Amino acid sequence: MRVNHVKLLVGGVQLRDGVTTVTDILGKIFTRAGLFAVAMEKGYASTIYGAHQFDPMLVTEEPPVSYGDPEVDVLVALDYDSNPDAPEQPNRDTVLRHGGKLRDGGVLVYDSSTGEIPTGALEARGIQVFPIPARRIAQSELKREIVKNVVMTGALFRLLQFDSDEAYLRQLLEERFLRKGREVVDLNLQAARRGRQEVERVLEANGYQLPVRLEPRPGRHRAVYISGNECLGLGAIAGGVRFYAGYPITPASSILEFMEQWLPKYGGRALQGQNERESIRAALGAALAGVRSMVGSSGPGISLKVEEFGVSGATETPVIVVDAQRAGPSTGMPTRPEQGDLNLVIGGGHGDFPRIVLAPGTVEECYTLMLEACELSDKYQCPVFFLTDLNLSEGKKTVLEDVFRRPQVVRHGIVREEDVRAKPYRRFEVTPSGISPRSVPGTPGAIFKASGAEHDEFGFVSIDPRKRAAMVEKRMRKLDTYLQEDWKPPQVFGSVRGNPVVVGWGNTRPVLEEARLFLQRRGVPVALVHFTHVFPLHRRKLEALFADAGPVVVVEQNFSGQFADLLQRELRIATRRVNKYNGVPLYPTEVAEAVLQALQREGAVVRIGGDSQPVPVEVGRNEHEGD
Amino acid sequence: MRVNHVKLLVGGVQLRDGVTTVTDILGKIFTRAGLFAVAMEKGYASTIYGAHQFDPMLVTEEPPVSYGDPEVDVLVALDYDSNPDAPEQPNRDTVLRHGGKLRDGGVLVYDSSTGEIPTGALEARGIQVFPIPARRIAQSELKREIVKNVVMTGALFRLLQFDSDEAYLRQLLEERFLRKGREVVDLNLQAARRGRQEVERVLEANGYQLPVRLEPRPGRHRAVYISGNECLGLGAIAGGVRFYAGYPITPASSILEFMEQWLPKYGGRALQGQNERESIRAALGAALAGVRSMVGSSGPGISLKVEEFGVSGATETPVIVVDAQRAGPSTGMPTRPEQGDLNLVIGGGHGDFPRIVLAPGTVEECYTLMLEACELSDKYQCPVFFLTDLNLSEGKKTVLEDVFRRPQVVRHGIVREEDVRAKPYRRFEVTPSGISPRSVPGTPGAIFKASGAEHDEFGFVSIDPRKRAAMVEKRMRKLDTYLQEDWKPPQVFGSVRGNPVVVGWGNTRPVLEEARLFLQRRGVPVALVHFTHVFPLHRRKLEALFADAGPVVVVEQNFSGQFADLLQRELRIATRRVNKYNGVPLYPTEVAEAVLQALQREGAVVRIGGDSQPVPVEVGRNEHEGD
Amino acid sequence: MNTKGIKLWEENAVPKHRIQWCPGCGDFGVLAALKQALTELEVMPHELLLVGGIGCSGQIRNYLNGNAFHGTHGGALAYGLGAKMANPDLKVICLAGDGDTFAIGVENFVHVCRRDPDMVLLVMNNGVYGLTKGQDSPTAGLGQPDERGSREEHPPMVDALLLALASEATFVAQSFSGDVKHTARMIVEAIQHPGFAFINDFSPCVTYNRFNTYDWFRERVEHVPEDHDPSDRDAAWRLVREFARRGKIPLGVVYRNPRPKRPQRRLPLWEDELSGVDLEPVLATYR
Amino acid sequence: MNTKGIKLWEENAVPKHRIQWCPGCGDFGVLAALKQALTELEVMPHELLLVGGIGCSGQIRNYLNGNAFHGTHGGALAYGLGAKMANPDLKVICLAGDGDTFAIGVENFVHVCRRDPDMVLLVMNNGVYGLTKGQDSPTAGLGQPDERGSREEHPPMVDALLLALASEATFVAQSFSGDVKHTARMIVEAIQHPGFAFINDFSPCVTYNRFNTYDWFRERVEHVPEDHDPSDRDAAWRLVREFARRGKIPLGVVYRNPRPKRPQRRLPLWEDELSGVDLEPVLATYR
Ligand SMILES: Cc1ncc(C[n+]2csc(CCOP(=O)(O)OP(=O)(O)O)c2C)c(N)n1
Ligand SMILES: Cc1ncc(C[n+]2csc(CCOP(=O)(O)OP(=O)(O)O)c2C)c(N)n1
Ligand code: SF4
Ligand code: SF4
Ligand SMILES: [Mg+2]
Ligand SMILES: [Mg+2]
Repeated sequence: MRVNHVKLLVGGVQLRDGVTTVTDILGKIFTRAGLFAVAMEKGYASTIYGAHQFDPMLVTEEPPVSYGDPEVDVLVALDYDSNPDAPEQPNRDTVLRHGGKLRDGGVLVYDSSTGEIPTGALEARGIQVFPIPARRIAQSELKREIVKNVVMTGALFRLLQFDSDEAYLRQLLEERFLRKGREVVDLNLQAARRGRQEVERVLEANGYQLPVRLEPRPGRHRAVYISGNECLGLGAIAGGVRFYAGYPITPASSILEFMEQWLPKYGGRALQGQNERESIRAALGAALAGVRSMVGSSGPGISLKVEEFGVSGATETPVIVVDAQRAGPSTGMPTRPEQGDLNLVIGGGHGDFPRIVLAPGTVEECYTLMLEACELSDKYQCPVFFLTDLNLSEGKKTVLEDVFRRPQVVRHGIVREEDVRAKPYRRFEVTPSGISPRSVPGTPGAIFKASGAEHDEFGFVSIDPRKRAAMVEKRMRKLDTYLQEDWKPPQVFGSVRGNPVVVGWGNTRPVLEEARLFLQRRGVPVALVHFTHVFPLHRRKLEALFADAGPVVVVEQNFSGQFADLLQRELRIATRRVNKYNGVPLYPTEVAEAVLQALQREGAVVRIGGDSQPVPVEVGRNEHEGD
Repeated sequence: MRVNHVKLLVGGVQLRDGVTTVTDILGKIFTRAGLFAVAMEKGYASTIYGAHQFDPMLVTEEPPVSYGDPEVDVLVALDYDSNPDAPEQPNRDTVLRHGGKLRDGGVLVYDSSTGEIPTGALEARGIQVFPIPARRIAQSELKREIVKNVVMTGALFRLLQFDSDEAYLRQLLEERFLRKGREVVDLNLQAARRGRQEVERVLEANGYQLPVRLEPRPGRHRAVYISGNECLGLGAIAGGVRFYAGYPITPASSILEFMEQWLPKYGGRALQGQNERESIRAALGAALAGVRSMVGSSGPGISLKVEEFGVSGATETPVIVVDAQRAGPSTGMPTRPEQGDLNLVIGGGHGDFPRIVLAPGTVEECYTLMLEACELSDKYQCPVFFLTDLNLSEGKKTVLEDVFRRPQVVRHGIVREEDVRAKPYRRFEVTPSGISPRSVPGTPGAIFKASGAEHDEFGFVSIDPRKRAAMVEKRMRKLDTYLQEDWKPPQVFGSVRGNPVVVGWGNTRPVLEEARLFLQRRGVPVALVHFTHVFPLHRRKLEALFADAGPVVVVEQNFSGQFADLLQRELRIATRRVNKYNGVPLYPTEVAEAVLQALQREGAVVRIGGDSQPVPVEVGRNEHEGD
Repeated sequence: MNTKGIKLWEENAVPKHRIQWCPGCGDFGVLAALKQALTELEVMPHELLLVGGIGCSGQIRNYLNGNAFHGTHGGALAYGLGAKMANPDLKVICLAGDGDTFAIGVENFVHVCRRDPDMVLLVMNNGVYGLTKGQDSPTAGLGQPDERGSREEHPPMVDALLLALASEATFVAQSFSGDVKHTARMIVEAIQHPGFAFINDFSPCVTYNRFNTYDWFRERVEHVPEDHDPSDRDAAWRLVREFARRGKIPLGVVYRNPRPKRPQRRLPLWEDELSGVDLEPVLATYR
Repeated sequence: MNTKGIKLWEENAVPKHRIQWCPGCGDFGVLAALKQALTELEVMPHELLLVGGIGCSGQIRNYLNGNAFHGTHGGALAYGLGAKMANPDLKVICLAGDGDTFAIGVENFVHVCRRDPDMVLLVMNNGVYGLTKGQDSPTAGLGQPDERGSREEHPPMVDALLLALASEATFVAQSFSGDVKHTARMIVEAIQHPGFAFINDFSPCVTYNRFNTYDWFRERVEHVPEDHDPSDRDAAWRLVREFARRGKIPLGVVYRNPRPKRPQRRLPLWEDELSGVDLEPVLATYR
């Protein structure tokens, strides 16, 4: 029996079945129990109702490297109905879709209220099947359909041999429902108990031996169960952001919700823009008034803001731009992850202007790197992009609280009344660092004119060729200063010298780390070089790093290899590529295998899940989904 | 005395003095006279009134390589007043600004109505000075201030010993004014004659010997005097574009004006969008209805359209996007040239989608390459970008009419009712070329659903990973097909083998050609490799081309070397760079010198007009200009 | 009801059980009404171009037969405008949400009203951004007290009818998807209107707008009175304002005043129309 | 006139002879009126944030003292909104053209009217895109017959006042820059209005609009009658429509109806306000 290492998957019909209500409870409780829960492979549809939804979760004793491979130990199917007219329809198909991921000897628990599912094929693989009529119990016995998921949760806890005294569950239920009355808590506990009982019944009837177990490790540490977007929101608040604007869009809407809830409590304001441009313009306005400002969106909204990035660059008005990436182009697949916006954020905008691109590798870095983004935007007075992706943004995991250090905020180079008494204030003074003294409007003597049109040191419009050249150089010089003073080299795992090097950036780090470990175990000593400070790149330092490296394989979740292109452009090294762009997250084993393939030949491009034959499709058998 | 090789410069106060009214007359008349006129270095302000404007023009016997260096033989100053309170103010300063460009022994003619300008320093250089009280003559003698420029034109013709029988001028005046009455023509001719007389007077008084002369070469060929934007408009009409939309912006407004005037005469429609996005969306709608569509804008408007490029890519709705580049970022310098939007058009947009970028090298290619753009957009059903710049767009030159061949338009892969009877129509059929059968709505049986959301072959939304991968690959495969079937290699001048190679793209070709000739004359045998098919690049063919090349110097009119970056990314060759970004056009001699400098050391970046010291500026002495 | 006709509209569309609206969503009523209206008018699916907005509502384009397009959020009207200008024979119907049309898409709404292309816009107005999970749309707050407007973050709602009137729309109507028959009637009249026809259809979002429910609407809807003169723009403004004061919601044609139109032709698009055109008239002006 | 005050507004600005408007441009009158109004109200330049649109008009920001910002075409209102939300002590005045505000910028206009931030928008309405050389703006066609509307390419004009009224603006006024004193009066009242104040100022473009000249306006302007109740939105609509019918142009406050406001505070921005804040309340919810 394996202890404290379980991968679960909960599936059901979106909106109706409450998939994430269940996983959120699980994640919270496991975290309280001192375990580590990682639910980063969000499977949901952008339509609101009726599509299939699933949420895998890895639970471990020690912090796991990544969320692991797709195989699961326990599959929980919340779907309760089956429509004989439409066998493929989403509201009964968790088992059909995910049964194949169940490990031999794993556990399937499903809602059997409307009848049992044929599971012979699974049982033949030693899978233990637990049909639980959760909804029927909730409706007929307990008279509250809504508690069906608690029945399932109780069943699941029994299957994991967890919380047998109901202490964790009771605590959570009391926090949530006590204000509605003790009866509500009791009803829920009763539901959980019924779930346990049903499991007992099946266990007895089949003489199953459960394969996995979760043991609490209470009191080891303080931890929260939290998403990437929530962490970056916290980071922004700790980093001094007091104005946030966003127009709703998956998967950035949750940042807006977080900010609307919390910013006012820290004296700030959050604005739901009436469009993508009102958002960033208002943020620029607030930044102009001296307030640290941030906007968040995803691909379509970032594309729409491009013109304003130039305004930020040219008027030297800082703004942090979170791009919670999703699969493009265009509307694409709004609920699927991708790393497809790098070219957009490094190239979007006419003319040359300075910008910095950061991409956190983990939920924790959504906090820590955001602190850096806050300082960088303030110091360099230019757009700072912060690239997450759907899974990192919406995915949740157990995070140790010591991550949340509270920083000293530093306001960079803002002039005060005293500073401008001696000589006339020049907002765009040409300086060796490229950074000019900023002023907060309202400061007597420090009046400025800022313009997206080319200007002189005072901000007055000018097309004098010498002034123009000096201004362009001044602005672009900020990037040299940044590279010298603030750029962070990539993290290196293993030894680069003579070894194949896997390169990654942003949210794929955990998977790449795990893939590296797999390869190491298989006797292939690869190094992993992983970037969070994605643009600009420090050419000299990186040349040194890659000087004696073996073949370089850049693994990215996009079609064209946007970061590989950037590396080639900056370092002129040959890259091989592993790309995945089918909307499914990257997994360690497939990455390891793809890297092995890529190592076989120069210039290799290995497409995970790609290069498929034309896919026959029929109207009506189509897995339809919205925008 | 030099015959048929003269560089002129006409300057004055914008709007008031009619600088381009004069140069337009000159260009037209010289063209009629069988000479070649090139006025591509437009010097104007984006504010409407009061700033300094100038328009250089090279006139030659044979088609010149480029517009040449900034030095001029004849300077024509139309400013008529001088304000002693404001010596630096724009309305008297043509001579101050451009006197330095006059070659020793050259000619200055200026309006002396309000007094004579101190010109001793010029005269010391052998410059012949002709003060002509043009405005006073117009006002007091001829009683029509407006003819002052005709006085100057007459004077200039006399100085060039051109049109002494007034045949060309009379012809033009009759075309323009005869419908207003014979008196108007006569008044104008009278004005021209007065200008001649004034020149005679000065000639006699000073015993000057005129240094240059223009001799007509009538009847050699048929030619027009035309701008790049007009040529590309013609190309679009000849290439089958029947819908054009644009929102006014310098330097793309003139395309809209051209299209509004001419498209309806060819059965088409031109729409002034109420914003940048209405324009491109309407164009996409028209394209969807089967009509070849085009939009035009400049940097700010291109930035604003980015989201729609993805729509074009994802829904496979073709559109030609003209980007008449101007100096950015942001509002930048709206009336100054730059090649700063390459990154934007190759990288703008979230996610990966196919696109093609073309950039004409000459006014002639604005026509010929546009024909190609029309076919490519139709064949590949994706955005095709067409990058000109301010000078190429607004600059005018003599173009031989045999350029304007009338092509056979080919509609690519549009299904008809007959085609879809056999099997159900799949708008997004997965094909080896990546190109799918398009349908025009209204075709019975060929109903389609097109969506920017990921979809199956029928266009129904789908997030099935296999379908997704197949669709991404299908779309991107179009670029492979393009590279194989339609990409054009760069033009090569000279021999690449073992020689230094100058690389350029788009509108700089003439200047680079001339710079190459200079270098050759100085014994430096460089090759020029010039691109019009800028993105994507055919890696294999280019690797072969550059395989035995000497050092590569990429010359661009932008700060960062955007095309050099692209070359590095695709070919991993080391580039040296020559960049100019101060808003002044590139000139052959400075390019030749910068290339020599760049050849001195690996990794060189030579900045023309750049790397200047902080420029001291004072409020009020500022060369102010608008947006 | 013409069921054979209705069947035609179910071909070549995502079948019913694939529709991913929440059970009870107001958009179902619009779908039914749309099919009825198209059947009644004997439109053929291949003549139709349905332009969907981005949102739950915009998905309707795939739930019935006919050519369909779906681009960016807020863009439906402008795509439709271009398609209609290119080919006046197409029947263009834009189908979008209130967020799509009045938030991000207001840049098109105001101007397309003025341009008056002969096409229809039906807005499925539910007071929320449905597809992004229920945030306030610009029409949020219908029937609620106005202290919402006391901060920049929560402005008072856009009244779609007033905005259309101010924007020079020539046909402005309102319907409620709980009344499919009336909605179908409005769609028929909108399609018949020679110019831009705007229908503001209240289509309840049963998931995220628990305030403006079917019952809530049923208690408040009232047909535009018989004696209302829909060709009088000022009367239309008064009517909307007066209903609002009474806490009522007018259903029917509030304003209809077609502008004279010049006939328009499909733009040339076939090879024989485009090849080898004579550039001489243009070149002549540059000689 | 307070010339010492006026002098203050000429410091730290591009001097007069550097102004690059055409001689006689209507924007000169606005500049004079603005200086007068600011002088009268004793505003200090460092308290001021002038947000310029893109156009001839937007250049006014550099022609008088005070902080100024100038970003994208159509964006002035939204930058102003953010700045004002960040610091309620700033006096924010947006100065933009009719093209900037009603063409590309209508996406902000409609919504910022509703949001009602305590700032001023003065539009220098000249019926053309001046800076791009005279194309029709959305307000083109004032006083001209309406057959223009017979094709999509040439829609009838936007009536700025009606659009503002439909968009829930709380202060809507009109002025004519040929009457500097009255324009200054409107600016004073706009600044004093606690909320969003919109002034539609007719500022003739002497170069590109030869129809709506100073004389043309002088013949048509008429002050809003004394008995007009500016707090009545319907009366405001009627007034605008009725003037239009008579071919007249109302000058004065057409609508004024402030909404109750909660007091607002400058957002924290200094190190001591921001450093080491306690995250415990947030973290607690995730345990
Ligand atoms: C540029 C851009 N920003 C944001 C989004 C996200 N988005 C999708 S639908 C939607 C709102 C839909 O609301 P509405 O138009 O009212 O339609 P409903 O879902 O209510 O029918 C938003 C904001 C997007 N697709 N594109
Ligand atoms: C995105 C974008 N598109 C187009 C332009 C070009 N442009 C500059 S000013 C202007 C119109 C100005 O008209 P208006 O706002 O009426 O100002 P006016 O010059 O008449 O005062 C336009 C279209 C631009 N700057 N940015
Ligand atoms: S969320 Fe609302 S609008 Fe969307 S499908 Fe559900 S009920 Fe309809
Ligand atoms: S073009 Fe018109 S708006 Fe612009 S400065 Fe001249 S008169 Fe004024
Ligand atoms: Mg809605
Ligand atoms: Mg204007």
